[in-house]
Amino acid sequence: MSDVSTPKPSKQRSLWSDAFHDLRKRPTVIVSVVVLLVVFAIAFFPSLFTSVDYKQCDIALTKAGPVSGHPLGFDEFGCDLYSQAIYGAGPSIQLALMVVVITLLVGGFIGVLAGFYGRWVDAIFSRIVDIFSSVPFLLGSILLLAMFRDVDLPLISGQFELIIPAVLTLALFGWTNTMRLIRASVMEARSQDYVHAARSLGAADGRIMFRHILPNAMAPVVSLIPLSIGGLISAEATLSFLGLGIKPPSITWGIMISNGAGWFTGGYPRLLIVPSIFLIVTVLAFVLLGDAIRDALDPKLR
Amino acid sequence: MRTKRVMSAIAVAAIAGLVVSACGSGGDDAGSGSQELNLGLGEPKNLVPPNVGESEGGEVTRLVYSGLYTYNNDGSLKPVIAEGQPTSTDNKVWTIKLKSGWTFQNGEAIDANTFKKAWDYTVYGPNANSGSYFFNKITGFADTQSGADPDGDGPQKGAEPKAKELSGVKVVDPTTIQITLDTPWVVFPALLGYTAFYPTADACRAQIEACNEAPIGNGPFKFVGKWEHKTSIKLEKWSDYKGEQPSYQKLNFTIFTGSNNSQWAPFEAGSLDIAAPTPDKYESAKQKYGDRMIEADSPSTWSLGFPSYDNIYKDPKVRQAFSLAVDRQGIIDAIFTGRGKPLATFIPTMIPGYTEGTCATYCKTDPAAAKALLDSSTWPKGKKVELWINSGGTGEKILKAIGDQLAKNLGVEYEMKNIEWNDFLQKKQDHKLTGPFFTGWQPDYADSENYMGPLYYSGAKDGSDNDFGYYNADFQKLMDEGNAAPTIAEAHAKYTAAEKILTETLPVAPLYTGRTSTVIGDKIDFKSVDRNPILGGIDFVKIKLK
Amino acid sequence: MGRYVIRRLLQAVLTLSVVLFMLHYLMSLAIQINGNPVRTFFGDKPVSDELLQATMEKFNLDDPCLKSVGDPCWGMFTDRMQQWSHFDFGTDFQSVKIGDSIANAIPVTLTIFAITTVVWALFGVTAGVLAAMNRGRFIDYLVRIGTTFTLAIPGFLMLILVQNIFGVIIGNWFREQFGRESFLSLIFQPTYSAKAPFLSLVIPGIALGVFGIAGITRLSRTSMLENLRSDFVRTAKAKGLKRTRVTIVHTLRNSLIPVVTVIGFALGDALGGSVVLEGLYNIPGLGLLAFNGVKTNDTAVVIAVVALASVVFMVTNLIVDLFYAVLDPRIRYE
Amino acid sequence: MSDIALEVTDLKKHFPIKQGIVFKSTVGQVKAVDGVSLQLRKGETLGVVGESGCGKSTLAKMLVGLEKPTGGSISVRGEDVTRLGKAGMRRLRRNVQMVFQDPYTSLNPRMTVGDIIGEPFEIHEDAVPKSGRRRAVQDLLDMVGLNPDHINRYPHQFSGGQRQRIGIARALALKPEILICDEPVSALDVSIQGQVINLLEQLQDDLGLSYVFIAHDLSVVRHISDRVAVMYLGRVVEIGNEDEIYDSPMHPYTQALLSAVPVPDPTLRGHRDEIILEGDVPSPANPPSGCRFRTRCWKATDKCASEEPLLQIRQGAPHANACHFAAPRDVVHAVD
Amino acid sequence: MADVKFQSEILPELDPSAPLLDVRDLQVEFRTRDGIAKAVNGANFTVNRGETLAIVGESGSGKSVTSQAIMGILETPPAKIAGGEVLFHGVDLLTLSKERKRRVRANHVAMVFQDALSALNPVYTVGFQLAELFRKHRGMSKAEAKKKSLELLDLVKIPAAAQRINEYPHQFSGGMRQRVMIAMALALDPDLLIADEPTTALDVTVQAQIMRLLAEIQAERQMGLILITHDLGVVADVADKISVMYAGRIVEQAPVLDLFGKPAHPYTKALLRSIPRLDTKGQKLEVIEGLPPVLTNIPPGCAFAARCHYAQDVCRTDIPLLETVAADRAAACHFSAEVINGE
Repeated sequence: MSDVSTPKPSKQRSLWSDAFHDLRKRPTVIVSVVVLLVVFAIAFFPSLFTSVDYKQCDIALTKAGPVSGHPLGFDEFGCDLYSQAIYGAGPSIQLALMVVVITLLVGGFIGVLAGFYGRWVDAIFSRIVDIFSSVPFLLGSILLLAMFRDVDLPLISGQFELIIPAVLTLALFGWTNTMRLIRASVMEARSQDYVHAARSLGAADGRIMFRHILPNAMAPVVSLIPLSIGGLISAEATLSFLGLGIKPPSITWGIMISNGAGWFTGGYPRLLIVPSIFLIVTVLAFVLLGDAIRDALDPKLR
Repeated sequence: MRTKRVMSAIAVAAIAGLVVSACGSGGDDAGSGSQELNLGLGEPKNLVPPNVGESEGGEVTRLVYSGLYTYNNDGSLKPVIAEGQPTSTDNKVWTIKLKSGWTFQNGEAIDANTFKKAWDYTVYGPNANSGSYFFNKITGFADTQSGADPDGDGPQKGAEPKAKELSGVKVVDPTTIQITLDTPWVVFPALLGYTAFYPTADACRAQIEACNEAPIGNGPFKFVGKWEHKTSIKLEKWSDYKGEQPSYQKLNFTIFTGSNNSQWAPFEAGSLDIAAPTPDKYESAKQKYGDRMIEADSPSTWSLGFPSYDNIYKDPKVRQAFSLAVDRQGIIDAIFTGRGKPLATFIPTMIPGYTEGTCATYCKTDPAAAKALLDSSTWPKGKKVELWINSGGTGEKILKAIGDQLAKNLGVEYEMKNIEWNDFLQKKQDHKLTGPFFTGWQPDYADSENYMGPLYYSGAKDGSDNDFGYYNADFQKLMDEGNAAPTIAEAHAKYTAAEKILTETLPVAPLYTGRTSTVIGDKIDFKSVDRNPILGGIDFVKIKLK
Repeated sequence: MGRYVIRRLLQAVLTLSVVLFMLHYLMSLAIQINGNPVRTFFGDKPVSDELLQATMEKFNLDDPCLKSVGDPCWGMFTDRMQQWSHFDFGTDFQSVKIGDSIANAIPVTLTIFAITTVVWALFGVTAGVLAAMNRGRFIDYLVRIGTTFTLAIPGFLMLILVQNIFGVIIGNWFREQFGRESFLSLIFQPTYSAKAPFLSLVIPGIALGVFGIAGITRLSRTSMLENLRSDFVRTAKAKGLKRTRVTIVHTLRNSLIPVVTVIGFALGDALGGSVVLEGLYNIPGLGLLAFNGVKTNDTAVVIAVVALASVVFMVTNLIVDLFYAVLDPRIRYE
Repeated sequence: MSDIALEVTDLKKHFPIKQGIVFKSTVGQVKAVDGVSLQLRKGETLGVVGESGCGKSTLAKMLVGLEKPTGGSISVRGEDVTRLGKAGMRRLRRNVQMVFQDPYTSLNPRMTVGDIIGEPFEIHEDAVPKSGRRRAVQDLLDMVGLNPDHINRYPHQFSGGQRQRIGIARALALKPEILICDEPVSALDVSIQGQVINLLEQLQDDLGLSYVFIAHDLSVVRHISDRVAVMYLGRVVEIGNEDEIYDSPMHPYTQALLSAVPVPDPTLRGHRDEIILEGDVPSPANPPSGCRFRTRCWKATDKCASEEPLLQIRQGAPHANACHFAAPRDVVHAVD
Repeated sequence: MADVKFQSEILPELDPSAPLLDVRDLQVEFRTRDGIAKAVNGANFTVNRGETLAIVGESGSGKSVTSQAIMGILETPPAKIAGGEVLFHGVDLLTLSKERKRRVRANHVAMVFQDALSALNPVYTVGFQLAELFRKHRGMSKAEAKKKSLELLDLVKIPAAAQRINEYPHQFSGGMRQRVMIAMALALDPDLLIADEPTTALDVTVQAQIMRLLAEIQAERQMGLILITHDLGVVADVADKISVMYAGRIVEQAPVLDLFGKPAHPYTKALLRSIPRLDTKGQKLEVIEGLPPVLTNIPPGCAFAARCHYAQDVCRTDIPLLETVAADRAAACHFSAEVINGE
């Protein structure tokens, strides 16, 4: 609006580096990044944080309070609550990251195609999106997982076998959001002059889509990544809570909450509170980071 | 031909339900002083006696219908419509005398013919009644069943049943029924208290579906309105009832279908009069309501089943080692806050035929012995144990606890295989479970035979017709002898000998019997509460409101 | 506009048919892979083949296609659609008419949604507007912190906490203090109570509302901020209009346009959330119906409820779009 | 005809208006460009002026192949490029390049200046060998008056005028003969406009380029053009040499247009022939019959409604116009 | 200067003999991410009744901010009026209470914005937005207000006004929308009209229509008109006097003929030479090299020094003040005498 609000060109920094500079200064960002670094470290190198094997449970110690070496005491099965909480981070985080990557790739690719070509390509994909979005996400996930999570998938084994069904389900219902977002920003970017310029130079569709449109259409999605990781961690916990996620003896925060929920008013609030705090703090950190990135990338929303 | 019987527990509800609430939940109405008893209930599957197969339906059916007999607290038969105990000279032909003057709530009279018609209806193959197998030892049962379907599920149908009536049931006169069995069986009367033998009115069978929604009973209570599915069932006192009348007017069941057992919270909120605390609420409940809590062992048993058909688990040493590795009391303490009893037998205490300590050798915790046994067995080192369970419910927790202990005491890794109930049943039946599985048994009738014959007896020598792939010739022989014994006492002696064989060979590792703790709301006269250990529930008819 | 509605409805019918078929296919596949759910009726009991067969026939699950994995079971699908065209939705495994179950469940779920929508509209929008009006001040920070926390606490965890804290701890205290029939005791219930169907839904409804409120609040705020900066608000100020009029007439109405659309979508999410909510609170609504249907593989119920959910979702969105046109005269649907 | 760089004959672009519930059918046409014929000689600048909606931008897009014409032909060096497939388009693109209006949106903000200017080389790999590309880009930067060391900077690090220079450098990368400049200076501040105009003129001199210069600012067009075409509702209504058009416009629309342009000279106030047109430009979806300008023309008669005036050289005029009643009228200079 | 409103219930203290608008040393700052931007850095000018003042400048020169500061519609924050007075007939508008400031708007001072499409509320009919003024300021009934609105639309020559009054802004063409804007500004018969780039978004033929309309109405009502534009051609056509702004300062102020004839500031001079003219054939354009300074970091001394041919060392250290250089005209240049006298 006002003349001055357009900063003078020569001093302007790039969108990303500007955002980065902006982010560096915020205390919430610093705190959440530190939290997330710790959480990621926990998720990928849990053994750094506890020497106790989370699978080593002694039923005789059920719900026992903290003792030396077991700072948070024991859960219902006599497993060390602290090491359970530490090892519970991995599957949730890995799942969230995998789902985000898949939805970004699939949703992004389809979104670019639909937004770029418009017409029937768009019509078809938009109908497909309609189909997915008209089945409530949680209901759909429950439906799929309840029916198929026990089905042995070929070619996948080990740790991933546990999370793959949930990953696929969440991705199946998650890509539509990314697709819609990307599609909208591609449609916006498509009519920009720099796209016309590339086209008038004779650039092929692929080049225009992936070199010109996609990088510019990513901004709104990028700020959503932390938010959706947070959301996926919640979603995974919800599924675990409903008994549809990862199976014991593997552990996730959702399973811990599910097991602990009943004890909250039953004399052992610790069993619910501990995993809840881990979960909430992690999601909170993602949410705060996502908010900050969005603010930094789109200052007018501040 | 499979000889296995009942397990009335159905899916999720059963595993959670038995342990947690068994049959009884109630509470008192909000102090309005009204003559109402408010109870919670899971959604029943069916309310027509021939087709009632699970505890929820049984609970309602027992209130709305009355049969020939019910059970005393010691498991013996208590005549209701019948006059005295069934009599037989050869344990093959049984005679039952009836009281006269009983009617259905629609006025239809009840006599020997009523029972015959009801039973004929029950067993007739095309009617697909789940209670029909109770009759399978009665002469002529096979003729009432449809022939095999020539093309499986294809369009062709199996042959029509040869007979519409059960030839083994005879109406001698309006107050006398005579039942003939294929072979002598001294335990047979124990079946007669079961809901499958309850009578149904002609009007009910004529419109069986309507009767399911609004039963025409003959019991102490009658339906008010219809069965409001998944919402409520409302009963009121039937004042023309010939038996023991309730002292209050109305009994309301609120039906709970939630994903967790949510009856405790409403009990605390005062909308239910009787409820069982969920395990996690048990300790606080005990503190708060200790003097109004009824704790009792339930007749259902829970075990870790072994796939004896599997090469790895064929070796009894493996099974023995696993059994010795499990700390039964620990599990009970942790998961049921102590409400349960470790099983050191195959038969629970309150069941006729129980003998103490039959499984003292292997039904205990002895990690050192377990490890030694496993090491000396054919167990392949490094093998991961797959533990199978149907998903949902408390069973998953128990199995995890078992897994934890196998890991701790035997040093084996384990993996949970939680699968859908239908898949689990199918795989179990098809011998496709590749590791130990959680299995429970709720008796159909109060006799030790019921805990063994239906489960481990095998017609085929490889055990392929029971879930465990278990076959033991000595066991088979002893069971046969027990069935043919002339007196109950002799039969039980044989059964106990058979049980001893099971405790050595362990087709399953007995784990525990459930223990219910039921809290009685303060609007109920606590002294009037009578809990029947055989039926596993509180006699609601006897309850008196303050 | 009429043309647009017709086109949208046609699209909706197409989408719905695909959704229905996908559901049907998934459910069939589940049976093909996991085994016939009818088997579970008998638990561990031995079932004679004829009994099983008779039961499967009773529930229309006897089609041989259910034995070959991957078979789309076209016949079953067309049969079901034919039934549906006569408004016959079949029966569930309890032989209850699904139409009746749904009819019973709808008012309950609608009550929850009504409470939820009121929460969104009343608290979400108001908070967003207030935050925007007081940008950078205390109330703005309060609202932003509040929304951040509601975003960070997973819905199911919030429901558990609400149930335990409000329903049990606080509720018990009220019951001790004021008696069980008191108004507060009825509101602070840990589960649905058929005796106080509306009152006992208030807290769950609010809890479900808290679920999605962050989005609504934040959107109201940004949309309000955007419009406050817009040229036409500047014009309105230049016209010497009072601040309240500038805010309400010239900013709020424009700002509500995107919020309305989001409420449409959010209701779709809430339907998912109601699955957890209704399970926890034992509320006999659509979510519980669907959840139990899924758990027991009750194909007919699942397809009917999810189809209903899709229809509601699509119709809601159509109405929202039309309402959008009413709110924003620039939108003209061809 | 060898001095013709670009020839456009009866070029048309009609955008269909579609309607329908399931299957859409065309119910009308927006005739954005409706029969335009132009010639661009080598080394000259052809100005195209008109108000918004007259079709000048669509024309520009067709000239560089961004829109496919509905009818007519575009020939470059005597070759009709609209009939050619991909190869033809590639050739067209080597020869005809575009400078865009908005220097803020026409440069990809995520690419460095080097990448932007070098992109043509990546697309047309035979233009410059890989090893020479960086050098070539730096030469281009130098040519448009930017510091060649800024090759790794991003567009936002430059001012509007500098960005427009980047856009010009990109357009020149493939050494085209023809530049289509679509409002190249209208987004710039007045003090910057001159810099860019001077650059374009200098490049024309140095490289022998031909320009199609599209603008709504008639003063700028006069300044830079050798010949000028005036467009109204998808048609050219008058075309001629710069001084012919400005000093003795024949078509009433041209006259009105010129008279409306304010001249930065207060001494002329009240001394110019002012024509104020009534009403708005009609919709191109439903243009008036006959002469399209007749609805706003003070000279219009029935003939104008029934008979479409062709663009031709008429009596009393040295250049082509499309008016039945063409007559010269000097609206630019002071008339006392 | 006929028809002066000597009484105003809103501003009873106004002094009819004082100039219509007298802006003194107006300073406006903006809080930005890069620091404080001095958008207006001491603006001084007066406008009398019936007079047209043009404020000319490039983007970022502070001309729009000045107009919004006068109207009192700056977003504060981020903007802040750091100093100065805006005297309307001697009453400082900046010190009035919020409520009185509000009532001054539209009643005494009105504004026409550049982009009518975004300046009109898209969700209300044109009639509603017009009538609102009468209903809220004059307390008229709906019917009365509608009647007055129709009259206004007729006044700004909107054909078929009776039908179009119920249409929405997006259904109008650009020119018609701008007429609606003007009608809205004129509704309450203000004494001063500020037109901020009123024709920039329009085609030339439409621009001519609008400028003529504005001129007619101004002449008829004897309003003061502040015309904000970057287009020197438009200025030459309608302005009585001109203020040239550069980097937040007024660098030159002069009657229109003087300014075009003999500019007193190098910037004005360069600007005039850098624009192509319709009536002359092209020779090479003179250009102003370099860029305007960044407002958050204005160099010491004269802001134009870096681009100025006349610049000496003094220009880089001392800020030239706006000083009278001849009758009725002022310039802010250390060398204005040299500039005004040619090369």
